[in-house]
Amino acid sequence: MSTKLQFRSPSARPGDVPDFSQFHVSAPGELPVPDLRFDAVNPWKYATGLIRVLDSEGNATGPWADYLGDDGDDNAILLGLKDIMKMRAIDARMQNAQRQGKITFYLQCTGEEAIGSGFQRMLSSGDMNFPTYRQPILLIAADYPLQSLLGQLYSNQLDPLQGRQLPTMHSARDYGFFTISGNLGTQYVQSVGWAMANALTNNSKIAAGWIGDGATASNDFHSALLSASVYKPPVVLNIVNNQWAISTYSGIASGNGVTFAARGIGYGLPAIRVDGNDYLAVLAASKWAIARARKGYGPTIIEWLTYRAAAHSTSDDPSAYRPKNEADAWPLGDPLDRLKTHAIKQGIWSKERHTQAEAEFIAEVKEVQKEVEAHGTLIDPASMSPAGIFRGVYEKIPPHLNRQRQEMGY
Amino acid sequence: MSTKLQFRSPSARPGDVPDFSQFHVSAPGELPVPDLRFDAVNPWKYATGLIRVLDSEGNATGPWADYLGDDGDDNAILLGLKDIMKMRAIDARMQNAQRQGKITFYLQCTGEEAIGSGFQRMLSSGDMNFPTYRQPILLIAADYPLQSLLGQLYSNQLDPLQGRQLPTMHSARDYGFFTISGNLGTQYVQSVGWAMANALTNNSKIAAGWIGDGATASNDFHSALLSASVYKPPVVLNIVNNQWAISTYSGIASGNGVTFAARGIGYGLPAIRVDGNDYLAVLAASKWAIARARKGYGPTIIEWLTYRAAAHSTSDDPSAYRPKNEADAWPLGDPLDRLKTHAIKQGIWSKERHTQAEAEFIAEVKEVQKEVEAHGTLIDPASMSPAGIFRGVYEKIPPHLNRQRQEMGY
Amino acid sequence: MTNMTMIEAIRSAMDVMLDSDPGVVVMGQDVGYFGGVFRCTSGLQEKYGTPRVFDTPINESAIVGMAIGMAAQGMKPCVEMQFADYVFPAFDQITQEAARIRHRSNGQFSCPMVIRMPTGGGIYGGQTHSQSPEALFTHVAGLKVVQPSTPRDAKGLLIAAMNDPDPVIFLEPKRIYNGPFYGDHSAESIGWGSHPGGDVEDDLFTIPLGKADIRRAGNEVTILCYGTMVYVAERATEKTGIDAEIIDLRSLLPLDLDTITASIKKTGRCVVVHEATRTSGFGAELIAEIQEACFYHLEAPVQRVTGWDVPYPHAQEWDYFPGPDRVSRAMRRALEA
Amino acid sequence: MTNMTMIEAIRSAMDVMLDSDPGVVVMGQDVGYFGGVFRCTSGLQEKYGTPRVFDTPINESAIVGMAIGMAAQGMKPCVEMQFADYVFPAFDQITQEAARIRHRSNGQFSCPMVIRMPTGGGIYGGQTHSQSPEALFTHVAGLKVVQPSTPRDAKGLLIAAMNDPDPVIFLEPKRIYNGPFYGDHSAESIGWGSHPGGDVEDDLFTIPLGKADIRRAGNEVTILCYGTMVYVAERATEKTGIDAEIIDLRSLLPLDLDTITASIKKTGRCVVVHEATRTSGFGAELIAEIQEACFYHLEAPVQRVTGWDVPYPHAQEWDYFPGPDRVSRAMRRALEA
Ligand SMILES: Cc1ncc(C[n+]2csc(CCOP(=O)(O)OP(=O)(O)O)c2C)c(N)n1
Ligand SMILES: Cc1ncc(C[n+]2csc(CCOP(=O)(O)OP(=O)(O)O)c2C)c(N)n1
Ligand SMILES: [Mg+2]
Ligand SMILES: [Mg+2]
Repeated sequence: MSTKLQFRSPSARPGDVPDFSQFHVSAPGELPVPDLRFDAVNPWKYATGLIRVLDSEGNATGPWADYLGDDGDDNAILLGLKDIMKMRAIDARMQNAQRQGKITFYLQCTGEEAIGSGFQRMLSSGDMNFPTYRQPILLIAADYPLQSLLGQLYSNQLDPLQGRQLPTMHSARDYGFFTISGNLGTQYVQSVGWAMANALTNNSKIAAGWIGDGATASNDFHSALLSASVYKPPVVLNIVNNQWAISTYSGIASGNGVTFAARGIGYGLPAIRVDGNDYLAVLAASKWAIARARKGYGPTIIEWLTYRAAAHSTSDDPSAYRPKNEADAWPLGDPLDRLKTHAIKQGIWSKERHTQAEAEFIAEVKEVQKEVEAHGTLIDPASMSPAGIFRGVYEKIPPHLNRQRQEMGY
Repeated sequence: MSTKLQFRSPSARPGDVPDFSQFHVSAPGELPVPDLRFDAVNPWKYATGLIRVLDSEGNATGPWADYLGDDGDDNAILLGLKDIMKMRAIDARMQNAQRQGKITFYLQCTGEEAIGSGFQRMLSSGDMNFPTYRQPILLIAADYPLQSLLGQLYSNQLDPLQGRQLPTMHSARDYGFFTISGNLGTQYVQSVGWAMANALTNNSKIAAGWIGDGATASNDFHSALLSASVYKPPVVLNIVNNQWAISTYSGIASGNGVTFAARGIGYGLPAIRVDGNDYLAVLAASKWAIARARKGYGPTIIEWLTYRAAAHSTSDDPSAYRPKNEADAWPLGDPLDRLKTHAIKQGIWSKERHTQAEAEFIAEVKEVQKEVEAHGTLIDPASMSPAGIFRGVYEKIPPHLNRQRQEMGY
Repeated sequence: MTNMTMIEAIRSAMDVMLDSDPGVVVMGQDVGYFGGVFRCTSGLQEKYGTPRVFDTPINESAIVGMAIGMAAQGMKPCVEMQFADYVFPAFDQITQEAARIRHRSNGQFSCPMVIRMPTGGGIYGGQTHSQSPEALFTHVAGLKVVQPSTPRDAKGLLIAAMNDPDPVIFLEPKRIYNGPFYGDHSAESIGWGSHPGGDVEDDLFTIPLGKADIRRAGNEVTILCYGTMVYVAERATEKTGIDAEIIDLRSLLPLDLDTITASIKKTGRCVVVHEATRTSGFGAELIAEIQEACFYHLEAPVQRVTGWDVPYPHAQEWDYFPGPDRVSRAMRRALEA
Repeated sequence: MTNMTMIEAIRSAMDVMLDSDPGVVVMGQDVGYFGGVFRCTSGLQEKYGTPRVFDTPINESAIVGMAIGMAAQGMKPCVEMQFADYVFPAFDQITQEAARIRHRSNGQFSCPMVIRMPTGGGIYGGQTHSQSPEALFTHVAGLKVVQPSTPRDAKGLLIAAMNDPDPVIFLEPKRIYNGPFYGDHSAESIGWGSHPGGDVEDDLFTIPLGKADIRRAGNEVTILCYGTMVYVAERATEKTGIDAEIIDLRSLLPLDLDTITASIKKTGRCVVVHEATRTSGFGAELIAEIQEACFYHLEAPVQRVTGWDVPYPHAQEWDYFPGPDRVSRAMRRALEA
């Protein structure tokens, strides 16, 4: 018998019928809530199972629902609806603004909103996220001013980063949002270092790292898990598995690995796998992992199962590499639809209220967008001092940068 | 409750009593020989258990002994004794030569010899090892000429590498030994690429990567396991866990991970853990993993349990960081003693024959050493053309290197 | 002859090499089924099959590490870094391994591989899609470093690089992938159709590494540049009306010092232009060689026009970008002196 | 005042900083219980406890990545790379992250950290224990790059680096850890005891980054050097009897250009010396700045004495090492011209 390389490919390509038949969707309650120490539980079960709360009818059931308790009350549900709807309004308007040439670049997170929203709602002030560009909803759920958010997208005077970074590469220390790099993976291990500082200075704060399925392939993913395993700092390491990395399906990053969560096992790190489109499961799992970190039981790996319903970015056209209707076939559905159904069942929401809310959020974003655009767009840019680019490279401008500024003529 | 970092430390430091009480030594036969496809077996069991053949009395028993069959016959045993004894003679003489200032640097592999010897004996010609500096015995078991081996250590005209590399950083393509770098980890993923080329060109050869317990922390370790998991090339990825990385005990590299083999599980790679001081277990496990690769079933991770009985190198003094007699307390004993006991039990060896053989090997090495030293030592170096250093940087010497050679004045 | 964009020319180079040499494999992120985010490998997997052209995980270090193993056995991997900004995770494998395997093994093993990467800014890519790291690679003995400025050069140089016995860093100026760029982003973009450099032989041909190209003969000042900056220099020359000799280096390592010195001994003045940050950029190396080789011919200090020593800005990238005005000023300084 | 080796001085710097600033942590491979393979951190874990001084896994990228996270929150990590040759796995974290966090976050976060690494050869370390990567870091906006040449400078500069608000690459010339080295390996080694540079203040003091040190005033030629090469230059000056002004740069980025230009305007001649390979080495940057600032004062081409463009050889390291003879020849060339 001869040796042949394995070249992995997704279950469906353009023209094929979307196929998730290999994807096992467990019922809520299949996995009990383990003790925070996570001792004596079978790691394999949690790293390969799927934690869920909402059943197909939109009822909250099972041990994780019980564990969530009041943190999943009506108010929490409404906050979730608000975050997600607001995010979708922003995505819609900004995608459009980019198409109109008003901003250089944009990137939507459609279909993944429940994860960042629910996780952020369980954090405390002073905790720090190390997000990817796909998690702006962390800022929404932290009530970051829309004006700053849009200002950064428009790279004008309202941009807290003075146009230095790409749109969507936000930084908001006061809102627990670390400066995004753009280099994949690098910040995952930094979140571990930040958490180490939390423990060393005993400030009772925690850190959260974020990475995509594709970027789990990066060396920094290993660096982060290794460091977390060696020093056990208060960090939650989130893996957002949205099935795609630009045109590359998650199987190229997982290889023959069963799940991404399972990577944690080899490092002796508790790892759980969660339905990321189930807002209540997100709240419950986040509550558990954050409590573990806060109480000093150490790191947790969470693989969030979701689906990147939108294109990778405004530079991408997914129809070239996956079936058009694959999102509809995604077994875990849409997080907003599912939360909406649950809210209506709870009697705190209605179709009408929903439609009305959608309009309200679009209006709110439009409003802010108008203000922000008044300060400049790509078509009609705000003037910025050329010499400004020499600021902030170092705390004090060194002689050679001053010479260059003079040479520049400003 | 507050968050405290974990700072891992070994069970014993200088002055303490060596303590391996946490180390579970399974009996031969605890783990059956799985089908080469490794389907449907519990990966956890093999990644955390310990494959052994020789029992405490030196008898070969259990399923791995049966699987080994004739490959563990009298001749194989005598070859193992020969390799290890020859290696020890070389280590003794070269350690000494360094102390006498005849060579710049040396590094012993005492206590770990069974692994490289047994593994190499199961390879076929054309297979390629990507070794660490700790595996010169791969060359011994491949019958590499002693003159070339010592020539490299003496960096004189007999050095196949013309003195370009540190002693112990050998390169011997015709003997299946890839050029050693000195940067830890880097070559582990290269072995995967080499194996991919084997598969792509269908040449029925395989590759073997080598890495130490400490270097499993390197990013390249992850790169290698990931790549092996994605493309499934014919490669055996060896982890030599000799408990120490210079002064750093293996717990700093493992973190909370139970074993190093367990890292493979998250990548969906078959991973086994083997008594590396049990020559017959080495032969059997090597035979199995190499057959898997050769037959096209893909990569195998092997964690070899052993103990670095010698100092890290001639620059190191272990008494500063571990108990003096820790090696004697090591539960898996000494590979040569154990093989010797077995050979004597088999009636093919005796104490007298052993003592005589030791003397023969020392004599053989001394002999070659004399020839080699005639070509120059560090004290009395052989002259080499200064301009020689410009050769081999590129296939053809480019203009700027010719200019520099002229500037040099030769 | 076909008129091609630089993307098509690069694809064509890999195409003819895949076709003529079974040892060639093409690998990288999104390069397989999809054909690369810049489409440089579009259609190649379909034509040559997955084992020849395939997707890799997002791990630049693993990509280069695997390629080194393949190359050491005699294959000719041509790997893509999605952006030059993302080559740094592979920096160890490239500088400590690929560059040294031939030397440290005394020729038992070698590393015939090409690492392609889109480089340079001017596309509003911000600090992580705009960098020009060429100088870093030129400091590493054992590497070769190349950057084309036309589709024809891109194909000829890439084929030469893929056939080279040693590792080659192949930098692709993404700003001119689809047409020359003269430094004015408000001007409407033009394609390669009208440019002679867009006419490319259809089959296999090579342009030797280490040979510069005199893009414009002139007598008043020598401009040394490569990639996008060649067009910026051309525009500055038009603007100033100065009779400049514009030399496209094409190959930074090895460097065509003969062509450079011949020109400067003629003009006595020199302007060095690159988009990378200034300090320890490749311009410094050029100046060091020039002042040694042409000291007594230089009538004025060699002028450096480069990116400023700051991270590549997003909104203000045109304040960073070394455009025709800055080059013009430098040319005048070189002449005034 | 105590006479210290450079190792003791570096240890003393970390000691006083650990003592005076609770935010300081020291981490790296073998630096904890054992005290480092060069003993630079010996005794510090015992004195300050494991949470302040600890061992790390063998992953340079993880070490720097963790340190960045700590620094961003306001701690002051001082990390050790066991050898400069092993910094490359961390190159991405250093150049793309540490160097840019202040800028890209508009000051919301910063990265006050020091990355120490033994550099240079002359210890028969071969290609993986001898490299001098300083030039690579000087090309990166946002970093500072320092190299001391005496125990006193080592302590003063390291404390300044640890108190600096931005990331500093701190290169330690290992060949002179235990005493000055004048370039003749057959001469018996001397310690720091007899050298004024070995007398070091016991408590906290700083030497500002960005200031060069004129080690010898002279009028005939300016020698720019740093680290071990300072002593090679001194020996060459003795040998030739040429009245050289020897400038120890100490800080490469930021660079003390004023001191350099003042000297060259006086001498009119210059020799640049470094152990790193030549092409795109830091000597190139020095020459580029000099020829711009001192063009009309230069009477001869600036001479470059550097390591050759080859991997650092093991057996033949003295054929690679830029010794007093090569520097002497360059000084004469500079004067003859
Ligand atoms: C080190 C590095 N390599 C490559 C890229 C180019 N790149 C940007 S996004 C992306 C895909 C990331 O996929 P994933 O991690 O799954 O995140 P997602 O976009 O799905 O949220 C790639 C390859 C990068 N930004 N950084
Ligand atoms: C990238 C890199 N970092 C650090 C070193 C320095 N170093 C050389 S050997 C060693 C310990 C390696 O331990 P291990 O991997 O267990 O192998 P062993 O020496 O035990 O065989 C270290 C840290 C190196 N060679 N390369
Ligand atoms: Mg993804
Ligand atoms: Mg070890």
